[in-house]
This record gives sequence, C-alpha cells and structure tokens, in this order.
Amino acid sequence: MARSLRGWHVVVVGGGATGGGVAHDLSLRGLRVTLLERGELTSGTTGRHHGVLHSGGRYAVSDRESATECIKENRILRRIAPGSFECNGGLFVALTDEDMDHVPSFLNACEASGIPTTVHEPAAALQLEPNLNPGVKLAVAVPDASVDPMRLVLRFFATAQRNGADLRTFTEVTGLVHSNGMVTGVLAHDLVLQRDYELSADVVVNAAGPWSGQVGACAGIDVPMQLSPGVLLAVRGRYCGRVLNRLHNPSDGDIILPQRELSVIGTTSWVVDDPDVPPVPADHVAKMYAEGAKLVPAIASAQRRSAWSAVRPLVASSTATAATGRELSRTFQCFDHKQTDGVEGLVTITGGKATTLRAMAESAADVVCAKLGIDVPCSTADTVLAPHSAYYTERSARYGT
Amino acid sequence: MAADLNDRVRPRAVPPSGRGGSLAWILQAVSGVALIVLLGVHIVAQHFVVKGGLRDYAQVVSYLSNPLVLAVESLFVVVLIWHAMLGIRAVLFDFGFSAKTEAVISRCLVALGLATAGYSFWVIATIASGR
Amino acid sequence: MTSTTVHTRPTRGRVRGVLAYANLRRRHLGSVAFVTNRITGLLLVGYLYLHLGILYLLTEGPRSWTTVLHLFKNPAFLGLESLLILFILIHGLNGLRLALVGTGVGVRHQKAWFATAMSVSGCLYVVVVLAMYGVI
Amino acid sequence: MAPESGTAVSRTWRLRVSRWRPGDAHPHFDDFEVGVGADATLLDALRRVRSHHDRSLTLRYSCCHASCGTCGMRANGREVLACVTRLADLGPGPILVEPLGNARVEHDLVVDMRDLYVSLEPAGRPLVRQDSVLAGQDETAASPGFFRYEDCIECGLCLSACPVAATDPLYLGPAALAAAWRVTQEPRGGDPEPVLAWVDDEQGCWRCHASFECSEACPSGVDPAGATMALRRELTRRELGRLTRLGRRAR
Repeated sequence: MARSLRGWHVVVVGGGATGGGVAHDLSLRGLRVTLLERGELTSGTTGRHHGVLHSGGRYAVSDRESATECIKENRILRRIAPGSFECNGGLFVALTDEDMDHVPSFLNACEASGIPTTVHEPAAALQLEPNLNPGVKLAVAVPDASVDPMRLVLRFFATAQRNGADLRTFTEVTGLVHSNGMVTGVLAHDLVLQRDYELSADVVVNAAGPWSGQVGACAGIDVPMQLSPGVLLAVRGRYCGRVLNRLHNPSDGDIILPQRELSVIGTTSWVVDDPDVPPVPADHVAKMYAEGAKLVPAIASAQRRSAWSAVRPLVASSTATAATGRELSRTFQCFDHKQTDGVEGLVTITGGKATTLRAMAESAADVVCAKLGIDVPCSTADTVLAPHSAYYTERSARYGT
Repeated sequence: MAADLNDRVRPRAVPPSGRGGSLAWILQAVSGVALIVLLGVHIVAQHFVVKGGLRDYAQVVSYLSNPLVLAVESLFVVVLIWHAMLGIRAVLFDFGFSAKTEAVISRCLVALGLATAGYSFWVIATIASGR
Repeated sequence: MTSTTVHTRPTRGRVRGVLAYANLRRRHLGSVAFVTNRITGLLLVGYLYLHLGILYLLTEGPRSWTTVLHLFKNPAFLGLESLLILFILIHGLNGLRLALVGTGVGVRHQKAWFATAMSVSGCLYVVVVLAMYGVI
Repeated sequence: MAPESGTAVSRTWRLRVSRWRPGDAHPHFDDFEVGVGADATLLDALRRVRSHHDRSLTLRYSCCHASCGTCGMRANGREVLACVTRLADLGPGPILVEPLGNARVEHDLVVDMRDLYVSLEPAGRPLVRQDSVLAGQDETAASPGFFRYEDCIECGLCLSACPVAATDPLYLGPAALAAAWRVTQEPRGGDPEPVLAWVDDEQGCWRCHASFECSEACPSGVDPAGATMALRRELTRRELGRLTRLGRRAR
C-alpha cells in the first residue's frame, strides 16, 4: 500500500445511523474520516424511528433475508452496546382467528431465520402483560428490545470520534466535486460561520438517508430511492413491559413499544417525493390510537404526548414501484457508482432498518476498502462502543470558547 | 470508579473532607430552629412582658442582673451571630467567587462575628454591672 | 482524552447572575420562598447591627437612654418595629420549612409548607400589631 | 383525551429567535412569521423557519417525542422541550425563543452540553433501571418486573432553571445530584459510597437553595430537587448516626 492507512481520506455525508456506522467502521480500520451533517447528529430519520431492536419476527414470513439479518444484528448490538437497551423481549400477539392461521407459518419462518420463540397461552400472556387485550388467543415471545434511537447511534459517533473521526455538524453538502466520471471531493457550506469550502476525498460515502437521492444528483446520478414516511404516536404512560407486535402480515399501527414512561405506537406507510417536512396526517394519528387499542385497550384513552413522522429511505427495486412502500424489501443496498453508473469515488448506502445499521456500515466499508485496495477486515462486531456521553465529554470545542 | 473521576472532574480548592458541607448546613438549620425559641423568648421577655413594651434604664439593669436572663441572652447572642454570619456567607458564596476569595470571605466573617459578639458581651456586661 | 473540568460553564456575570434569580417574573413558589428568605435575612442582619448600635446608649447611663426612649414611643416608630416582627416571622417560619424540606422531610408538600408559613406569619403579625397599639 | 383530529388549519405565529454566531459581540433577535398547523409545536415552527425562511438558523432536535433530550431551549423565558411544547400554549404575542441558560452558547439555539455530561460522569451514567409499575395497574398488582430507561433524558432544562447554577460555575447542578440519588437508590453493581462522598460537599447537595425550579422545569418528572433533598436526608441520617456513635464511644 503506497500510503499509510491514515493517508486515505473518506468523507461521509449524513449524520444518521448509517453515517455513524460507516464513520465508526472506517475509523476503526484506520482511515481518516470526515463526516458532514447539516443539522445535529441523528436529527433526520434516525432520531425519529420507532425504536424497536427488531428480532426479525416481523419480517420472518414476508422477507426472510431481512429477518435473518435482524436477529444476527440484534445479538451483535446487545454485545457491542451493553446497557443501551430495554431488554425485555417482545410478544407477537394473535387476537383473531385470522391471526391464529398465521401462527404455524410464523413459527416455522422464525425457526428458519434462527429467531428463538416461546409460545404462551392466553392466561400466561395476560400474566406477563396485564394490560394486554383480554381477548388474546396466543402470544409468541421473541428477543425484541426497546432502543433509544439517539443514544445508540451516538455511541457509534462517540467511538468514531475517539478513533479520530472529524464530525462536523451544521455543515451542509452543497455539491460534489466531480470531473470526467470521478468524484474527488465535496463542496461544504458551514452554516455557523457562513463559509463555503471544498473538501477533497478519496471516496465519498453518501449516507444521507432520505436525502441520498439529492446527494447523488450532485454527481448526475439517479439513486433509485423510494421515500416512505410513517407516522408514530407517543402516549403518556408505559402500558406494557415489552414490545407488543400484532401477529399478522406487517400493516399499520401494529407495534406498541414501551420507552421510558411512554408507549410509542407505530406505524403507517405511504409514499412521498419530498423528504424534507413529511406531514403528520390526523387520520393516521387516529389510526394509531385505534390499532394500538386492539393490542392494549387502555391506549384508546391514553394522553397524547407527541405524534411525528419519519421518512424511510427505501431502495426502489428498478422493476416494482410499490404503492405504499411496504412491499419493498427492507434489506439495505450499497451502490458502488463505479459499477452502477461509471462514476468513481462515490458509494451510496441506503435502505435497511435501524437494527441493521452495523451490517450496513460493514458492507459499505468493505466496498470502500476494496475500492482503495485496503485489506483490513471489519471488527465492529467485536468492539464495545464508547458511552454516548463520550461524544460530548471528549468533543473539543469547534468554534473556540 | 466514581471516586477517582471525582477529582479529575472538578479540581477542588478544599480537599473533600467528607463532611465538608453537611456540618455547616446542619448547624445552620439547628441554629435557625434554636433561634425561633431564643428570639421568641427575647422578644416576649424584653418587649411584651413590660407595659408599653420598653423598659427604662433602671428596669433594664434589674432585668439583666438576674443570672438566668444573663445566660439566655448570652446564648441568644452567640447563636444569632453564628446564624447571621453563616447566612451572609451563603449569600456571598452565591456570587461564584474563586475558592481563594471564598476562603478570605470565611475568615473575615469569623472575625466580624467575634467582634460583634465581643461588643455585645461588653454591652451586656456594662449594663448588668449598672455602672 | 481532553481534561474534563466544570469551569467552562459561563455564569451570566456575578451580579447579573444573582439578579437573574431575583426577578421572579417567570419563576415558581419555590423561588419566591428562596428570595423572600434571603431579603428578610439581610434586612434582619441590618437591624441586628442597628439594634446593637442603639444599645450602646444604655452603656452611656440613664440620661441618654431616656432621651431616646421618647423617640421609640411614638406610633410611627411602632409601625417600623412591627415590620421587623413581620420579617422575623417570615424568615423564621420559612426557615423552619427549609430546615424540614432541606433534610428531605415533607418535600412533596414544600409549596403547602410555604403557604402555611406565610399565612401563619400574617395572622401572628396582625395579633402583634394589635398588641402593640394596645388594642388587645 | 381523544386524539386531536380536525384539519390542521394553519395559523401564522410570530417567533422572535435569539441569534448568535462565534465572533458576534452579543446575541441579536430575528423575527419570523411562520404558518403552521393550529396544534403545531415550537419545533415544527422552528424547522419550518429553517426550511423556508433562514437556513442558517441552527438548533438541535432528534426524537420529536421528549425522549432524547436534545431540543431543550427557553420559550418566553421558560425552559421547555421544543418538540412537545405546543405553540398554542405559548400565547399569542411574539414567542421569544432563546437558548438554554447557564451553558455556553455555541451558536443560535445550540448550547455546549459538555458541562452537563461531565457533571453526570461521576454518578456512573445510570441509563437503565428496574421497574414493575405499568400504567393502568395499581402498584400492588403482581405485574412482572422489567428494565426501563431512566426518566432523565439529559436535556439540561433543570440546569438552565437553577438559580445557584446561574451564579456559581462550580455547583454540581440538579442533573448530577439527581443522577447521584438514582445510583444511591439502585447501585446496579457500582459502589454508591464514593458517589455520596462526591455530592456531600459545599458545591454539592448542600449548595441547593430549595427553589425547586429544576423540578418545575423537568419535562420527565425526575424531580431533581426532591432527589437533592433525599441525598441530604441520607447524609444527615449518616451524620447524626456517626455523631451518636462518637457520643457513645466517648462515654
């Protein structure tokens, strides 16, 4: 290798889970990383996702690949981020006969995906979760957990920062420096000092989530995005100890997640073009109340704490353009634009779920290292992350005191 | 683990005496409660018992000549001055002075307290002796 | 790892800082109690030294004391004296609340304690004023 | 309370936002007229300002449901979480939006959270605790125990509201004292003794003047003032215990 590892400079665009994972992975492998985020870290989709550390049960029947990925990552994350989850497990709850029909295929699919399950009769289920709908017919326990989306991802950023990554918040990417099919850097605008500057890079990783399309467009590339917002409702009062899922094909409002003193009900799914300010339709919020009340009747009269929406950056498979975005596979995709569009020096990583952020980062980092001819294996699966507070306590003041 | 972080996190002028803060505060609270009693006695004995609320010179002298009154008044003076000085110290410490300045303030207040107590005892003594 | 000290927290300048919490516009009952306790406390210390100064006359002998006595008898002065009693009541009873609450007793009802302290002070003050002006 | 249905008819709100950038002598205020839904939150309005009026306005937010603690600021002089504060509750007049107090302003509405996190370190960063109380169940019900994030979301509102922190940079602050009490109650394998020794100090729990502003400002019901007083009760109990033991030994 001509230069030392620190000689290679990678610019990561986007301060969400994917950006955090990639910055951590590449810094751990020894590369010099600069990350640009136009707002605060995790202020995009990452901060606002449901907060479920999926066991994969939800996708076992419909998306086996996604499910297997989830359970693998679920275990890794518990190992590398100890103490960051409410590890109470999850329950898939069958309420109607139609749900009961799903049980056999659900159990088989879970087993095939390597997801441990325990079946509970109604009496046992009500003992575990007293607020559960008394009409419960069957409950299947899986290793779900509750996540604090901001703090888990902040651990990745804190570790990356500790390993030398330069995390620049409130810095917006206004363009990509590219000529004759090669991206050599980014044009950055510091929102605080109102200053424009250019940042050269050996590889630019586009981890901008729902905005990946806009970043790709800066180099004339059409990233096949499908933006699918979902509404989430947080109500005051913790109505369940563990994550409650409705046992049927994934649809709206069928997960209740306990988090601190709140219960978060989600989610819905539709398709939009503009990722910026997704609306929070009142009828969706009403639907959350209705669907949530099926699992836990007390939710119907729970006091609303907040309702918001977040945009899922899904990968539109070139063939099927889905109506609600839910049909699309929930695995992630990593585009090396040298292969896909003949543009060197730009990698886009998008799609997937929060639970699989480490795996997404690993595959993106592998692609980057392969492009740069660096043969350093990924070790994020065995490296315990720094505490989230380290991001603040070890951050040197950027603008001087 | 938490202990070693302690000094690294916040260098301290005064080494952690373990009882650094609690004694000062408890004394302030105890002296305050004591004052409710002592001040109550002082006001009632001095101003309410007497018709018109004020004693002329002779009555004051005779009142102070009684040793029990002398003892209670002296205790009252000490506790009151102690409470007052701690109170002023708490107010001044709210200005966020440096540790060194705060140490100086504490010493000055002790001196002021002693001076005030000295003066008070001198007053009581001269009156009681009926010069 | 950079050294971690807490010195970097900027206060709004010393005097401004103290004045900051003196303005009670957007503060709650707890702050009202804190500020009243502080103001009455300082006033009482002021009175303590005034009182010690006047007692000096007693040491001068009967003549100077009786001249001052007349001054103390007129009703205007009595009004001032009653204010002193009010401050003592407020500071004392609020101080009692702080002593209890400050050691974790009745913390949940701290506002109720403050309300009782103030109302008891008010009632006793009325009794004292009546007694002073010889009504009772 | 049924969910607020009704069309989100938009209304015009007037925001007066504090602006400051490294190098400015002192903050100035910019006024914005923002059209958002009738039941929109302060965060919705600020995000709209950012996307439609002035991109350079910098503020922090992440979860939008008062669970991450990044969007703390002062609205009309009161410490709030922007994401759950409805504009309708902030009154008609221009809404004054300022950064948190008692912390170094980095730019506009973003303050440096370093001191808050540094003050929380010695308590050992308790993030998850055990609990068994579910909403709608009376506490005596034998609902099974579960793990749960602590209520404290490290938002810094208590530190901003605290009058002692306003004047004394060395004061530990309500957040740290509340964290110390949590560790004392549930050591979680750590040793609470050094934590108690750490707060038993003139700049620790004995510095609090019981104004209870921190508990009024706390959006998560942590009651830091109650925790500080509980620390004092524990320390006083130990102190009196020690004195009586000394007394007995002396006799």
